[in-house]
Amino acid sequence: MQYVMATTVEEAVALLTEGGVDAFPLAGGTDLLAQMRVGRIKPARVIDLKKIPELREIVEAEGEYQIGAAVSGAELGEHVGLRARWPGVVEAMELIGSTQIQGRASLGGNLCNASPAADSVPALIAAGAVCSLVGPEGRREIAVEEIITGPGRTCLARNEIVAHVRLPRPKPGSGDAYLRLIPRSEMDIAVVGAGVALTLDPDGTCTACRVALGAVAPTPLAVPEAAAALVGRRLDEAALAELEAAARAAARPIDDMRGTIVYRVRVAGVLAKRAAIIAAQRAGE
Amino acid sequence: MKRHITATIDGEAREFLCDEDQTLLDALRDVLFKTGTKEGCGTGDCGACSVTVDGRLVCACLVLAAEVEGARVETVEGIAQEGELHPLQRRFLEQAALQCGICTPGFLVAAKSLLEKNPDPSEKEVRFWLAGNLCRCTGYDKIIRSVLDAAADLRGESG
Amino acid sequence: MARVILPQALAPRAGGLLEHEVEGRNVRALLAALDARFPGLGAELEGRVAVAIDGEIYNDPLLEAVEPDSEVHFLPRVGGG
Amino acid sequence: MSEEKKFRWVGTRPIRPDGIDKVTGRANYGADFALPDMLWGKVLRSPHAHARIQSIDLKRAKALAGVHAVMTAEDLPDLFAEAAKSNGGHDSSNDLAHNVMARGRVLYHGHAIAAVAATSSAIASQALELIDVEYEPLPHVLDIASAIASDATLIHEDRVTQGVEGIEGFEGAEPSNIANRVQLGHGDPAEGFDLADEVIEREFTTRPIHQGYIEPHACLAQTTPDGRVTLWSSSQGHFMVRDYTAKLLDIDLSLVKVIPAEIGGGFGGKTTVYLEPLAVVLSRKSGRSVKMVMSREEVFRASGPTLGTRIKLKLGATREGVFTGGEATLHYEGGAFGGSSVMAGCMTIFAPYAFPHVRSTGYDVMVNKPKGAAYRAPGAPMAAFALETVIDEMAERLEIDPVDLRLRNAAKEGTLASFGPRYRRVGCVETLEALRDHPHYSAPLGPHQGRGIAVGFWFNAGLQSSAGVNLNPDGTVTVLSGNPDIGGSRASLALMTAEEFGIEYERVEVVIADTQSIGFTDVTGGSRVTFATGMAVIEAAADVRRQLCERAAAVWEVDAERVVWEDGEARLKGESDRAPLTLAELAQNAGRTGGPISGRAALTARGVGMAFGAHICDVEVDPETGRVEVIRYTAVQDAGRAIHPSYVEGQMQGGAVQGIGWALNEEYVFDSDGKLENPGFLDYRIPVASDVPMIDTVIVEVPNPKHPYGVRGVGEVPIVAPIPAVVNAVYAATGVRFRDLPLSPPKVLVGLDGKSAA
Repeated sequence: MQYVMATTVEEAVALLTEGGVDAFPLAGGTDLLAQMRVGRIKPARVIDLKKIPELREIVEAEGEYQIGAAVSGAELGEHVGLRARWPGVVEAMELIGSTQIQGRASLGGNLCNASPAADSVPALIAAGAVCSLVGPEGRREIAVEEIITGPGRTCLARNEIVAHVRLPRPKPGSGDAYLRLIPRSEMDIAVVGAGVALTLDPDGTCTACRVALGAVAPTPLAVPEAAAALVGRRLDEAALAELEAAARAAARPIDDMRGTIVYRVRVAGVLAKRAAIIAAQRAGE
Repeated sequence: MKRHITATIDGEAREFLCDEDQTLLDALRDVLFKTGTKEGCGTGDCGACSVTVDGRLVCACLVLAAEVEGARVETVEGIAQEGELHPLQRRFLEQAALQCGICTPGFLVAAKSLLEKNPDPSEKEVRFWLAGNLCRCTGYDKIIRSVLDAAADLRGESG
Repeated sequence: MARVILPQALAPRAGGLLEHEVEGRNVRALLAALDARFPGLGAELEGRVAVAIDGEIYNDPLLEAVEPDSEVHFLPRVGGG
Repeated sequence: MSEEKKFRWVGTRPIRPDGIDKVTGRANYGADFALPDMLWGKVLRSPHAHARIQSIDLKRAKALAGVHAVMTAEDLPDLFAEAAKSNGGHDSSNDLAHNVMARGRVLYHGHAIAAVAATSSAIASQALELIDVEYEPLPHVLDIASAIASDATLIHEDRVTQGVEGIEGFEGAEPSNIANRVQLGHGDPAEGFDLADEVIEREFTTRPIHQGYIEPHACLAQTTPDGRVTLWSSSQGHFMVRDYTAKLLDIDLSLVKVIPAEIGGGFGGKTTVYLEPLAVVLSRKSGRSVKMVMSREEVFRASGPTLGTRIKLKLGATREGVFTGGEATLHYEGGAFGGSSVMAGCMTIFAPYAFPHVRSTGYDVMVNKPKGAAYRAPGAPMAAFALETVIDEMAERLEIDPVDLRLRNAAKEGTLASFGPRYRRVGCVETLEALRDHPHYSAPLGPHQGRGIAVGFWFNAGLQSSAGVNLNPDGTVTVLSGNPDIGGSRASLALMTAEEFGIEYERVEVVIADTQSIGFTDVTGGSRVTFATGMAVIEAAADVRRQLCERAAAVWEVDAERVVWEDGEARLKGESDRAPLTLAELAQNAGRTGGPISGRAALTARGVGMAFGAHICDVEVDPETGRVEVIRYTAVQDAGRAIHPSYVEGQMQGGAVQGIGWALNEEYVFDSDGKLENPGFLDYRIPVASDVPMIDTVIVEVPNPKHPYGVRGVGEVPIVAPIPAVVNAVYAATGVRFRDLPLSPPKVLVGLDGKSAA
């Protein structure tokens, strides 16, 4: 195997193009190296993206955040501004793995690993994040919910990389939250995840809402029906019950060793409701 | 083809040759014979191979040796300075926070990294920071107490 | 005579009875006496079991002393983890 | 032993002798050894749960540059041929041989089938992929029900159930997947149930789980052309490694030297060999030394585990809460070769209580899963899960406090134990009383919270131990032990030595000696090291003390009987003006008074002290997700005498958390092809630091009258009570009784739904 470092996105794309199907980008490496270790992936070349400045920066402009794809969870968590503005996104990223994993795991990696259970993705979908992709043809922008197309599959071309993820400037009165269910308190893959971002007007009426679920479908899911249950209403019991029901209705999980269909459907509703309550509290702060 | 790496490891300038797909953990253990850093899983799930790279706590099994070119790597072997045990090491011994001891290097590195960031952590903060370090012997009780006590030592608050 | 109590699984090999009065100064002698009474039983016991003599468990018994009024239980051998 | 004995060192908490090495990274564990000519060995493992091996073609692997040796079962002596005549090829060493390398058939997914040695670990891995194996897949059996069905596929076609001779229903037994049947008890349970006012009968199931030690199996083998073998190995007993390796390879024991590495956890799982015989064969074939280290995946697939169980239990009691009868039928999976811990399950299931009528019947069931290995109090936690949750139910039905109900029936001196003999002095009552009096037992609880208690029992293996005590010229003492130190036993042995001599603890060094430097010593297991090897050390120290008194007598030119050893010095009885001779003085002059002074002891330890623990667990259950969180935990245990209380507490805390993991989340998940789906720490969920609270401990000391210091075994008891304590707590929090482990969130939510539906 060959290890190469790229210093610009263009160089990374060229190295990927040249390397063909056995070339893999390396950001945090927490998925790639683990999979190499158990023999699931045997790269001929890995291209280290961490020396590319754009991929390592968090840039704020007029309330909008641009997060480099190779920024680690720990770096994200240490960013005071981002934490204040998008606590749900930050907490989702921080839930991935241990402190040690946080030292390496990247937002772009979590996204491109394309697990249905990726913790950061429902939070990013709820936040309305947009990804900037770079390939041989240049750049394109794409909504985060379009990236993952199936378990382990993305819409990226083989030689395309995510350069950064952009979070819009939240409207006043906004808040977001992400919750997941795992059997232990740490270190597990989400059995179900739910991200909610919403905006409340001063009297507590929800004026905008996005809801996304993880681990209940082949890809993380945006659930507009669940969001619709809250928009135009105060978050009373009836509205939350409708949100919960809509989240359940949207869930179409599988049975596996981490959870059952019945369980995931139930808990998708519970977590969506609980995340909405937390997001609403944050919106009011 | 081997790759030539220069790095500062436990405060010492080191040069070594590694395979390009070799992990930092394998290079430390098999090339540099620094076997204080342990392997429990090889996939980042147990924390036995915890080290810091440029001050950031990581699992050495999930870092390529090639990535540490020019970096500062700290392992358990560099915690005691000039024969003087770190308060964490002392507290681990006094409190019997190790039984078999295989997880101890990882716990010490991870706990040291916590206390550098947060000198006065709560029990809950210690538990969550160390959640990636598995211990099968102690039930964690004495480890957590040792970390809290060492934190107090470092703050100069112990009697 | 010592009172010897066999494991339930071996009762069929000993006339269907669990308890036996057996003469012998030590475990080896008890085994020999049992074997004489029920051919093969002594060997079977020696190969598989521990004994408790008056409540004291011995995992590798052979020459342990047995008193005339002792209660001797043959039981499975347990090691541990 | 006398209760009044005052100790200077026993019961104190000094730093362990090997501590500094273990906090600085200097201690060498199994994988930390290397030799200049070393090759890396790796094992090819079966992708099938059950298959006939039609052919193994090693040509391509051998041809790979860097590969120096390749092996299969053909390279091991065929131990089967002889035993096959008597017992279908089954005795424990044949099973072990077949387990370390499959012969003819593979019996579980992960079963070793070939091994290679190459100049790097990467080349060895590559070589494994070049080994061509043709398999003929065979039907497999994966659970107790299908294994014991009348039309079950036989894992061993020639194997007849042991222990059924003359038993009704087993006449002329045909071969089956039941390797063994055992039965224990006294009285007639039917009669006992007739005497009862309440009878409860329930069935329980548990899944395969793993010991989960953090250090994977590892060894390094060096061989010489004249047949000598040196092994560096991490295990619970280097004599065990020597004996099994020699047996499997047909080598004289004297030619095998095993050097004990520090061991990174075992819990029973390192009381057997997997890699060592293979490393020796590869070393012989290559003429180089060979290092082998299991991956974590291999550890889960091919080592350990302890397997699944099904227990049916019936308990009868009077209105006043006196147990009248108990009956249990236990089926334990033993993996592909049998050998489960069902016997110990039968022996322990009713052990904490007095029963006039009691019987337990056990079946050791073979399934196409890895060969089971011991796991801390083997067989007992599952049994306690059954009994202690039924007792909880009985207490509720009888409206008696669960501690009171247990106290009314608790085993005491003279109680006829369900496993046979009458108890000598035991601390079951004292342990339960300490639990009842602990503030935790009566502390208030919040919403969705519940509290459970349970009792656990385990034996204490005696077995064989050797010890050496060498007096150094400067008055320091070197103790030699043959037991790997898995959790602080160097400290407990040093404490007892310091106590015996009346010298400073720091003057004692404990060395774990290799198989050629100390007499035979059984494994570090069965809670035996501080107890049994401690006895040997005490005896060896007494030997040295006797010699010291003789030397002093010689110096003073008096009869040896007139010299006594007190407070670290020889004193002449009745003559206070004669200056005593200190250990250091006698040691310094040893050469001139008769030569070096050293003592030895080798013994089969007698007087094992059985022990009881009682645990209190508080949980909080999320009613919407079924997630259970342990919020408070207290473990009480009779240690007989705690030599180093911190390490006794450590055993209690560690055992409690292992039991919590077993109760809540740990399980092997097999797919329908018998492939383990979760062979890693990601999805085999052992408790992490943030899962558990502090584990409060109370050490009760009811001294073992048969041990010089009163020691009882402490290592295993702590894992017995947690499962029922957790499950009873979940009942208290939710009103649902769970009888199938683990209590993972989906299962708990289903249980909660069942309650609301009913």
